[in-house]
Amino acid sequence: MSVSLRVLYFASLRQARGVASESVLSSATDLAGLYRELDAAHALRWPQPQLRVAVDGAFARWDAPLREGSEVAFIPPVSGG
Amino acid sequence: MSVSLRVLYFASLRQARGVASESVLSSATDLAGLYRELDAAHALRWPQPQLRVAVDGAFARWDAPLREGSEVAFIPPVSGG
Amino acid sequence: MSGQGAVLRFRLSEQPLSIELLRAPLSHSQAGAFASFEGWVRDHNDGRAVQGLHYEAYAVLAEAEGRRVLDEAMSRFAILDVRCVHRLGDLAIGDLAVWVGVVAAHRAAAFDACRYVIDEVKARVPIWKHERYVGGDAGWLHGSG
Amino acid sequence: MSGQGAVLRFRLSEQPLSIELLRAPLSHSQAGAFASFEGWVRDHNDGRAVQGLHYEAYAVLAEAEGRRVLDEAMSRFAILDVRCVHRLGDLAIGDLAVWVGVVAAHRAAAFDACRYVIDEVKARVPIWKHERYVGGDAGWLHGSG
Repeated sequence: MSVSLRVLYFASLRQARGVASESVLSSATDLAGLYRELDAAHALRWPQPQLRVAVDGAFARWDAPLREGSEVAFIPPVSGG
Repeated sequence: MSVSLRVLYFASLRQARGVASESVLSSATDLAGLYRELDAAHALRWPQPQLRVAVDGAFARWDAPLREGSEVAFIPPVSGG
Repeated sequence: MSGQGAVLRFRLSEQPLSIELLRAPLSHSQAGAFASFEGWVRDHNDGRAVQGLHYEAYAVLAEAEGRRVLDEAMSRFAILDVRCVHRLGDLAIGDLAVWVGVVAAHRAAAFDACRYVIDEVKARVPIWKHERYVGGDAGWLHGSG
Repeated sequence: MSGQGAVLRFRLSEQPLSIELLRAPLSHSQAGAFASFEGWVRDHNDGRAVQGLHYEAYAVLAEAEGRRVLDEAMSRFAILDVRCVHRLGDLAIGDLAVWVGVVAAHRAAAFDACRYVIDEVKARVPIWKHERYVGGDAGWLHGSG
């Protein structure tokens, strides 16, 4: 059973993926699994423990299940200020 | 042998003395002695250990001798800022 | 969700910042102390000559997380108010990238809160810096502070 | 005597201060961090309602001691520059009484130096505050900071 999602990429993750966002159909069981799929497909380069993940504009846990129609963002280490 | 000096008063010391400065003829041997004389004469109210003393615009030691023609200032605890 | 009602203490701005406008809402008759911090674009970083830079954000999350930081500052320190604005887009050397302003009755709380806010914003708010170097190359920075 | 050549980092001012003019000399292409502190006249002190106040200084010594504080800050912290101006004369609620500005490559030194300067100025520089209270009485303050 797979779930359709919007995935957002920022900064060097966006550079690695080549797009700022994409629609993804995933059968992963949680957000960590989703990242593994996308990293395997596109060589995103960042080890997952160095990233944070957000769903629909709020930080989430990597073991949270995928929600149909949600917006998932992978957050590389920030560098504002 | 006495020495003539200019003495400056600030803030509540000035208020206690009633003048901002005065000419003084003193036979004290050091600045601490000068303050004792003036406190005895005018009830300046501040215990000497709570004050600092300056001569000619620079902080000085209480045991420094009086210098003819110098300007002596008694400095109550400051409250700028 | 941010728990601060109508006051928007944290903002992102695509436009250059005016210190005067940033300060205006912080005047306060009970305030004896105002502490502020500004991050300016430096002409060098890690020994490389910088020509200019660009900030991008995950805006919806950056705003939520920025407001959370300022709410934390309001509850942890004895301050009257605090604001922070972060620039996005293209910036040149000397431009103001981030501004934090804090008012308090006394200075210790103002300093502590100001430092807390800039430290947390730099550590937690999803904003990224892209530097262009003299010589033509460029790159994203990631979390070295 | 102050060891800082031509730059007058510390000043007393009988005139109201303009933040913009105070900041101007501190812009610096190597500066990534600007920290500033402002002391404002509060409407209360120690539970009493304040109407206004007056600062007096032993000017020649205040200037020498203020410059000594700023020289110390320059040598103790990794900063690019620092300035401080203190008002004298009559001030009203909300008026700026003292301003400290510091530029540095990085923020930790800017914060540390800014705090050092205001702490030392308040402790050492011969300036005194005279407060007028609502109700008519008034008095000199002495060293409670």
